[in-house]
Amino acid sequence: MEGLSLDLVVLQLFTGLALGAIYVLLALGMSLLFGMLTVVNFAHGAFYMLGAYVGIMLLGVGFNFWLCLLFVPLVVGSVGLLCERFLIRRLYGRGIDYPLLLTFGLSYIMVECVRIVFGTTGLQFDTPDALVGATDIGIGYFPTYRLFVIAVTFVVLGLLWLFLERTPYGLIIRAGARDPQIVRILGIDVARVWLVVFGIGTGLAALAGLLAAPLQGASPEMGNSILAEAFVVTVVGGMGSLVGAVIAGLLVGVVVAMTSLLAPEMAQVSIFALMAVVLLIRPQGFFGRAGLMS
Amino acid sequence: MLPPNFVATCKRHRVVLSIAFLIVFPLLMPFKAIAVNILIYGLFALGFNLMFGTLGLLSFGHAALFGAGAYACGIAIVHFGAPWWAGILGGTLGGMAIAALIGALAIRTRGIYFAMVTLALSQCVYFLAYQATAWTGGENGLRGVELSRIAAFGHSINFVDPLTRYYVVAFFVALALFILSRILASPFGAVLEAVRENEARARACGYDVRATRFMAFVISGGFCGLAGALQALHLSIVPIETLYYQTSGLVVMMALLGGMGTFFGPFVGAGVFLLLENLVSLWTVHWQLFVGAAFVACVLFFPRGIWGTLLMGRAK
Amino acid sequence: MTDVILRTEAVGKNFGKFRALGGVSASFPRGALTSIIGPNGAGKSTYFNLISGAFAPSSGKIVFEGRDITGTAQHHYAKLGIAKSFQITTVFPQITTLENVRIAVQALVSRYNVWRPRAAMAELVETAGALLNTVGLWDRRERIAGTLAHGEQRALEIAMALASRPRLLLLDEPTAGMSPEETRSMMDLIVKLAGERTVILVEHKMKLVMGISDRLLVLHHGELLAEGTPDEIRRDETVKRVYLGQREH
Amino acid sequence: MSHAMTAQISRRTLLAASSVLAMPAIVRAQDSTIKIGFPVPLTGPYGTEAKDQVACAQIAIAEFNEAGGLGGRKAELLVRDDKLDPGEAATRTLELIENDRVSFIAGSLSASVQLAINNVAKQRGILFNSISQSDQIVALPDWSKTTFHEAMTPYLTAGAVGRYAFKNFGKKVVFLRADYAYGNEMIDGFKAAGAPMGIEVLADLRHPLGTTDYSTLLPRIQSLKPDILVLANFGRDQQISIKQATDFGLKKTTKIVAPILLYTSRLAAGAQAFEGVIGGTSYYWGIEANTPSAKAFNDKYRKANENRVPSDYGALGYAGVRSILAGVTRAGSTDTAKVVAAMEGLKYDSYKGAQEIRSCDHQSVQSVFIIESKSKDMANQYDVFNVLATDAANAENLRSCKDEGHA
Repeated sequence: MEGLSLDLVVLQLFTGLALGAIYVLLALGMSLLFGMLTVVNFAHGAFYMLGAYVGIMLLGVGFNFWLCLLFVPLVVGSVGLLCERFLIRRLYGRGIDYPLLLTFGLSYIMVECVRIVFGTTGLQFDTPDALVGATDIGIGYFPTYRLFVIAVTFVVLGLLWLFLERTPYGLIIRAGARDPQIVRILGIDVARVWLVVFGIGTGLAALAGLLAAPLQGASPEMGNSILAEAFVVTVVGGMGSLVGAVIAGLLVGVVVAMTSLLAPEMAQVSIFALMAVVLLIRPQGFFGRAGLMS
Repeated sequence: MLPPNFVATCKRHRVVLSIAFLIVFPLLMPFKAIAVNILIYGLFALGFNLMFGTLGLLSFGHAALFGAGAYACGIAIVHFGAPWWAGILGGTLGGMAIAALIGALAIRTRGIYFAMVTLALSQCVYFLAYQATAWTGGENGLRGVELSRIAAFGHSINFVDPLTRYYVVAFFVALALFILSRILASPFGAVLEAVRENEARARACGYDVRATRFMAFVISGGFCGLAGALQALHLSIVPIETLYYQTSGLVVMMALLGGMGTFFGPFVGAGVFLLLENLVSLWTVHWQLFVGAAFVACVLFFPRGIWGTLLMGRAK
Repeated sequence: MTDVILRTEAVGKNFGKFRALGGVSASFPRGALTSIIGPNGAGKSTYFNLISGAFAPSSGKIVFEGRDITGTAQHHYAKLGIAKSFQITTVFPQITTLENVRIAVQALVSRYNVWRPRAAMAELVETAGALLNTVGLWDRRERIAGTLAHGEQRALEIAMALASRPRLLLLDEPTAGMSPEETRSMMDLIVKLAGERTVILVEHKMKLVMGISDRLLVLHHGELLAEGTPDEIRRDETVKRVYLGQREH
Repeated sequence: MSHAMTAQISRRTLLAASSVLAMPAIVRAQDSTIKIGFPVPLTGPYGTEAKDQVACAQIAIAEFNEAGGLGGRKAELLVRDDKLDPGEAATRTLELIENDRVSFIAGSLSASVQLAINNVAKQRGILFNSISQSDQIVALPDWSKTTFHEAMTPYLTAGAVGRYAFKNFGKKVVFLRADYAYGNEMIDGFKAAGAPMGIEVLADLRHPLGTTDYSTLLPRIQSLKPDILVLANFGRDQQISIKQATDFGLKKTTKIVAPILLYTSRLAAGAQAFEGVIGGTSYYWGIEANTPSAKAFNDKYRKANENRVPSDYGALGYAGVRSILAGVTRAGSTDTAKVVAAMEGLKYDSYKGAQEIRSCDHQSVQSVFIIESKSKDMANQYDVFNVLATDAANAENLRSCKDEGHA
């Protein structure tokens, strides 16, 4: 192969991790929503896209990128809260089909609204000045911004871990993700927990979108293709499992990176082939509960 | 919603009414090609509904079955010069063959995982077709599925004429409807109900649940394959998008919109979806906004789907 | 030696590290009504699920009419001549009572016929009707099964189990959750059925089965504690200590 | 908005209304109107380009009508949204032919869509003038007597850009192509142009269509140290890959070359991203300085569109419709066979200098402009490219009709 070396393979691993970091953030939210609310969120890609555009909007009114990192998840998470409160809440207990159809419709609406406001062409999103360029990571230069994406993801994972392990809400959410019945039995105000979960899930998707925007710009369709990939990651990790989402996200990122190095034309199919193989060997994914939703 | 005696009358004469409807339908539509599309997508949704509505298994890989039918028919005609009927037969069998392949692997998973395995396998089919440019035309799609005249019953029929094309397609759709109603009324149809209702009991009764599911998936593949073949003949091309996962999503939405588990629901869903898209896109480029809003409204206010809601209204 | 219809040879079951059932060896004579009893957690249900084929055993083997049927898929049991009712009521809830039984009867005749109209198979409806008569549900035939009373659903389940004309009928706590009247008519039904075929019954409430059983098997902590006629069991000191004593003071 | 457009929209609204009432949609315009169907992707990622194509096509219609039409018969444009989907395009084409009874069709933006439209149109003997790039549409078996191709072919574009780039920037080349017909045809064109010049292909890499992350490929390209990186991709793929190549610092050592630089992409992406990138185009408004027909076309566009300037893809919409109407005028008839005969060998200068429709494959022989993205000295907001060279119209630069399978 032309230009292939060990250093390149290691660099590619890092690239895979950066790619995987975005998947992880998306899949975490998706897995939370599925585990807690049994909502298969077809609008997850749209929330991701919204994250990028809200970032552009906030930059436009004078925010800097660092503030965006904080405010974009808050703004989009609030949109998520509204959707849960006024639309999705009415569908709980009606099986997975209805939220699925509703969020599918919702994604159409969100994408079209963004087209109306921001146009169809897609917009550029400049890398923040402090993160432009490449950093020597020992085996070669690697774009600083991508290292930053990996770092942010790990920080978010840490915060999420603290939240889930150290706060009463977290305890309820963890219990609920394992067995939604328990939360109901314990007589907790489930409605509020669900609301919070929806906010966190969509906020994470928005953060992923914001982080991806300097890499690829923003376009109304950016959520469509990544939605399928996020599904793959969630399912491979095991739906409802947060650890699974993290491991599968990074794994899928690395697999895609490696196939695009060795057999680029297979890069797109590799992700689905991986999912098919995993599910045929272990039908519930890495960490999923067997028989879930069956 | 509908007076009960009217419904009862309709039910008694539903074969006659269906045929009458198929005859006048193209005259009610804005143009013939969309009437044909509605029939084809309705048939596709019907095949999908056999898994989802009748058996309770949500497949996200039905694009592969539909696309396999379209490509099998197209390739038979373009590369082998097959006659039109062989194309249709080939498409049906092609749909069944891919269904057998995907089914053999996927049928052991359940629920949401079944949806995801079928999605993954159908995406694999998509990428294979994408790469096999010599046979499928790759990204450009397969062109040249040109059928100008078809010979049947000693007559040569002008397939280019829009109304004639509609009636040819309608004939096959009616045939498929007849076959499906036979299947649903057959002993196997009872087994499908049993498996959906209570898997453990069905097994204890002596039914092989996996084999039943597999067979239903293959039959579903036959209907979807037929729909694909008809689409190839209707459009004279097979777009690669036919195999893409969004086509699977589309058929799920159509079935849900119409009312899953109802016999005519899939057709109603396909019709409403395509008409809505067509009409709204005539006066605004932001048609997706309205289609999306219609979905949300449907879920909130007509959770049984349009046809399902109409049927419920009469049951009250 | 009496004719043995079913025999288990040291069957055991592990769930992960937990040993739910040690090696249980027992024989069930043809034509008899045998009850399996034991306190909660004794392994009754596990044993039932092993002999009814719901789980494959971790060790040992199961012999039916001289044939090793260990590991046979569940859906083959009906054809072998074994039928069962579940501990949790298991019918087809959205279908009529008659159609429930008809589907069960159909399993013997036609599984994959996609063309013949169901309606044309009148003999199946007849058989189903007869079975409903047997369990006393004939006048409920047009009701949707899910709307039947609990006791009626259990009876329906037994009618469905009988549809395969089993030589061996396995019943898992058939009176669970029933009112006293329902329990009484269910016990009457079981006695009636036991007159024509072999019945194995798992029951939690020992008193219920003492009067009707030909033989009893007592399980405790996943082991076979004792077996014998009701009288023998009543006299058995070990059984008294771990089971009767426990329940009746 | 021009008069014809408004008239058409009201007719469409009527059509929509009548269908809502489930009435038979027998709304026939006067038979004397010359109807031209125009399917373009109004929704989706190329909506901006498509809308500009409609605006430009309306200019061609207006010109024709103002000049008296065909003995008083006016032309009318029937715009349809093909949604960038070949299946939808085929359906819409059927609608245009069977329901609206159009005489001609122009339009399409993507390769697969134009082949779909062509397939439906040729089966029904309707003349189709494609305004999207493809090598296959002018070759057998896709081509037919009624198939015309107004746009450049990838072979022509890539050849022109290649000849310029290999001469000026070096011979060590890495190709990165989107793995579909457009990318493959472009690379074939570059290779054909480069072979006689002795280029050295260091790597020929592929990426899937719609890739959003090129970071997996870029380190490898960097390590090869090429003189030229050819990006044979389009639209968003192109935008993202150029952006990420810049992030990886590739521009320091390597010239980035793309077969087509889209005016609309460049406007949307901004100067920074495209800085110093070389590419080709079928049209750039700036050629008006020394091309009178371009000046005339731009002025008409400015007048109708608030002083903006037409985009490259938009201009193709104008040319596509105009060539058909020129054929109609020349034939003095709307009869397909007569118009085909009139268009074969047609010499015209409608907006970019001299062009000719090659008789054997109905390909428009035309010039290619080599442009470079500007980042300074811009005269106004539309001044985004420098025209470095013009690859003059020459049939020699096209694939020969024999290679395309024509007898």
